[in-house]
Amino acid sequence: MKQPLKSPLDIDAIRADFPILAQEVHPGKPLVFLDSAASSQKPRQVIEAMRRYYEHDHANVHRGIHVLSERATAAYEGARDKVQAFINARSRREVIFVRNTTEAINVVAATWGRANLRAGDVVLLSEMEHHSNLVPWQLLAEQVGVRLRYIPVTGAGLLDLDAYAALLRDEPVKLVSVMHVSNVLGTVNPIAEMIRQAHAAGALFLVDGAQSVPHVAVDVQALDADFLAFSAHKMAGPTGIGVLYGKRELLEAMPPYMGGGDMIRTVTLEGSTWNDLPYKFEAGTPAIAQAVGLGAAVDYLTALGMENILAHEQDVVEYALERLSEVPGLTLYGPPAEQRNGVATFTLRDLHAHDIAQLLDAEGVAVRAGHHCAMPLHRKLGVPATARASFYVYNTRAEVDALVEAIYNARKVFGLV
Amino acid sequence: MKQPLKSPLDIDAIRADFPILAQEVHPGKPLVFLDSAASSQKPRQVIEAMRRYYEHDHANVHRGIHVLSERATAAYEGARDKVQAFINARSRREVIFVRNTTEAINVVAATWGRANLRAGDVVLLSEMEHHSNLVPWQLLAEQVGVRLRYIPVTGAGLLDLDAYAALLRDEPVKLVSVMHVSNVLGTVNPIAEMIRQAHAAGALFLVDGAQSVPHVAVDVQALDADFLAFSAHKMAGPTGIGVLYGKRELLEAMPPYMGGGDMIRTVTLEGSTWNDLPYKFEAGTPAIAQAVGLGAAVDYLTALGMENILAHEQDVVEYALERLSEVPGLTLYGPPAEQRNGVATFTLRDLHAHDIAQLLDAEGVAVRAGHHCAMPLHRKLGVPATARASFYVYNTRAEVDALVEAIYNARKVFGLV
Amino acid sequence: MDMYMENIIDHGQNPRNFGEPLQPADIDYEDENPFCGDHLHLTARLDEQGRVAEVRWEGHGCTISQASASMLGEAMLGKTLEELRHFSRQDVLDMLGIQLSPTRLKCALLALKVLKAGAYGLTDWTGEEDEHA
Amino acid sequence: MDMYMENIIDHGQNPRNFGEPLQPADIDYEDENPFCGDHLHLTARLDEQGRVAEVRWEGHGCTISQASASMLGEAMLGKTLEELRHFSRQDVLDMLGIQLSPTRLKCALLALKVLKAGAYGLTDWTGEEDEHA
Ligand SMILES: Cc1ncc(COP(=O)(O)O)c(C=O)c1O
Ligand SMILES: Cc1ncc(COP(=O)(O)O)c(C=O)c1O
Repeated sequence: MKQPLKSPLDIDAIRADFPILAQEVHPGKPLVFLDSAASSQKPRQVIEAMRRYYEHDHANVHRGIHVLSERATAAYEGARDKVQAFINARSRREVIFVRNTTEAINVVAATWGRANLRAGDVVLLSEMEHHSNLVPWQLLAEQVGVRLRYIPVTGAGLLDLDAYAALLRDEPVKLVSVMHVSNVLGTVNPIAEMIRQAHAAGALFLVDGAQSVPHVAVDVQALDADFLAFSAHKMAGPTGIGVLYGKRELLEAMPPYMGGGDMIRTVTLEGSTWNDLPYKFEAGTPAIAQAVGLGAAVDYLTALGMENILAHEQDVVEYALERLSEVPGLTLYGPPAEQRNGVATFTLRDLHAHDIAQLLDAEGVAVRAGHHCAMPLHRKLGVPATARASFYVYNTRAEVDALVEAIYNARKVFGLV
Repeated sequence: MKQPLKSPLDIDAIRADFPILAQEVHPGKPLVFLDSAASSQKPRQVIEAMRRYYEHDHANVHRGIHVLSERATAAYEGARDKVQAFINARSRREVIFVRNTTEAINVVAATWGRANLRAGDVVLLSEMEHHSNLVPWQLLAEQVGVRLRYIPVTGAGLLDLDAYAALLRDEPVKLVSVMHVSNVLGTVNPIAEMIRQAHAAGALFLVDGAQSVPHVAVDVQALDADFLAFSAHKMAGPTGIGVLYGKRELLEAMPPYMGGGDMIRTVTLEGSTWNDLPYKFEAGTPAIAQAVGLGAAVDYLTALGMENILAHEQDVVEYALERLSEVPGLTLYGPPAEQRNGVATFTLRDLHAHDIAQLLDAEGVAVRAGHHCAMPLHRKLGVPATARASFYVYNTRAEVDALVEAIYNARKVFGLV
Repeated sequence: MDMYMENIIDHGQNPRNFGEPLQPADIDYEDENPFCGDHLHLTARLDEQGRVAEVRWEGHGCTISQASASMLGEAMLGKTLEELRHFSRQDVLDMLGIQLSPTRLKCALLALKVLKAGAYGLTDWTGEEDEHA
Repeated sequence: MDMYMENIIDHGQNPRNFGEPLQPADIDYEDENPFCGDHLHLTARLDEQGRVAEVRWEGHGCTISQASASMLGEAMLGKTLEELRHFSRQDVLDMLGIQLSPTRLKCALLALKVLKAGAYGLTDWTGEEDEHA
């Protein structure tokens, strides 16, 4: 068994920042929360920032002249600056607030897609994608006749890069839209290299960063990503807000998504003109308090240091893979620890994943079970459902031990001893 | 001067529920917040409900088996039940959570509209509409060739109902989309009667309830509304969530809006099928905490009683109209108090509305100035911008006095004495 | 853990009337729980008195959904169509004999939902209305 | 209230060089502030030495935006195109002589934005980047 990394993070202090962690979910069963890939918990710094906003500064943004509206606007736009710095966007105008990763991808499909893609054009996805990066393109395929191609997943849980190169070579691909980190396999895809190849082939690249932005430093300029989508609720931030990053030239040339207040420049009964970026894509009253919360989450993660977060998580995940692989009858999915991040997904003999999750819950251990919004990947894996333990900066090796113990208990209930 | 109504509401106690109100925005200038039509303030009951949710119950909804996910799902879906009861929808499946009124209208335009409207079909709007109920239809007109017609606004600030009848008669109207209450004029449109006429003419009716649902009891079954759109942030709830109500048969027949997690039934690489209502229209991780906040806001308003809220606001607005009409050089827009709700919009000689708002702010009085997202209406009124004082249940006659005093002061600064 | 009582695990691991769908069948319907992916295909044949003579179902899902299908399938035998239509959510819960959270209730009720749809037309069954997804 | 100092009100109420656009003009651009609807149309003619000989602007907006246009218009007279391009946001704020919140800054800078676009091409001016809407 490996020794814990010497992490500069004080995990006990970090855990104390997350009020939800200190509870028993059943009598005598303290919460062991291993479901952060679905949605992370929030530190009090984030919860407090939103409370403070509502108690001191709230008003509608942008059009108000009074003090509260000035403060609300500064808070909302200040959050945009923080996100810009966090992902190293060139301009704050490239940061568009949306509801979640799903909306970010839908915006690109519906606006860039409809404006730039014609029947027969190819959009390249992968077999490991989340439904949120499949269905928007399927809708577009139906509406526009775009053809979807899929980068295969190898038996080792990696993208087949030879097939990727061939797909880029064989057909005129207009856009590649692929996840940075898999929410099921944990696979860290070599996104920088893939972007380079896509650009060389004349294709744009959308990075689904839902599972990477919370865990590793993502630099859109270094990656040269054309679009990046992510959700605040998976990165210690609130529900109800996410980000679409896009290169300015691309966003400028795209038609708007929704119509309404704030996104217009002028409106007459005969027609309208659009506001500048990012407002062109932010119709109606935005999620102001949630932007404030996201800004606070960015501050929180930045203060911890993304490298430190990653190092700590890697340690816990490695330990989890090690311990889980000892459990008789347990099958682990995905690549080895070096090529993965954040999650450990498994099945136990022919037990249904829901039964596993239910029995773990009885021991206070929260994992997710099901298809994790990746039905096609599960079809490929040959199982309808898997159980997934996922980790964030507040998780510990001791919690991995609790997980493993609970799994042994589940085996017993089902007579697998 | 009229005497205050004997209101069953204890406004001092209500004000104490809103932490933001107890502050000085400039030294010696207590906040007089008269900008609730843009976005209302939130009682601590709402702020606390969200804090409690994050500190005790948060996890992603719907697919989780562990206790936190069960609790989060119950909280999220419980909020849907509350909204269902609040607007008296027949089924909880008719309540779809969106970001705001703007998104609700865009969803109808993009899904119902694209599925049911053909080039040449008529959508009937009005000249007093908010941009959020204009631009989505203009986008649709461009994409589909739908023709937009506008119910004129009379000099008295009312919809021209004779013209409405004629428009319904002369052309085959497929949909009427009109605001219940005007955010500029305060006009309460006779929406029940208008819906009856639209249905008789074979048209569906979308009610923009952004300014009515926060202030008056809206019963979708009594109105027989086909669609209703509103925002939580204007009704004591959080930013980042709103509601689209639609009749079940209509929603069932509509194609989905966005693609992604939660809205699907099955996904394969070849195509997908859709989940049941309301989930078909809720792609991706929803605004869970915000739904909880909206539920708490509904509880709060219900406990006060919508009739009581309306009665109190009517009293304050009537008083405001009375006092404002005494100010020399002040022009009031909109119908008499009996036909209006919630707002008092005005200009002062040829002073620009922004200057008025700025000078009022210096006295602690927060009003909004501009076109209030209703440029076409302002063109009709013949002014580029107006100043608007808007009222909610926490406002008082004393605050009206402060407003009027601040207006006299503004007159002085500009030498209008 | 109460949810996994012996009889539930037994029905889950040894489902009764499990196998290839009957063809032809008087009742034939399949559906899934969209949130978890559990799938159920239920078929049944009636005898000349209009009573269920044979039941056959297949599907995949958690122990709760499989055990419910197994138990409900057994209970269907000998019943008339009219009697099948009167099966209630409480009947299913009574067969299982356990308490269920709203999410797991969906698992337990999938079999009933499929039965109702097959025997009645789903839209007439409003039992789903009062639960949360 | 400091924002409404006498000279600002004076320029706002008696705007200099206000009127019908010059035609033809060497500089001719119009724009608005999308959030508040303030509108400005600025035209100017250069003399043979390439210096601004005549300025004419019209528009509507708050006192701040009108006073800024009036003051900036005065300051333009006699300047070369190159000098116009060097006008900065600080120059405008100095002319006004007041502190402004981010929202009102937009009002003050509309005239400068229009001038830059007319004299230079808007996209080359990144001064807008560092302020909030
Ligand atoms: C009548 C009306 N409709 C629509 C809206 C748009 O609401 P939101 O900005 O919350 O989408 C508003 C609010 O500004 C409004 O007053
Ligand atoms: C890889 C990936 N993409 C997209 C999503 C969708 O995120 P959201 O539900 O926040 O839109 C998720 C989260 O479930 C994810 O893991």
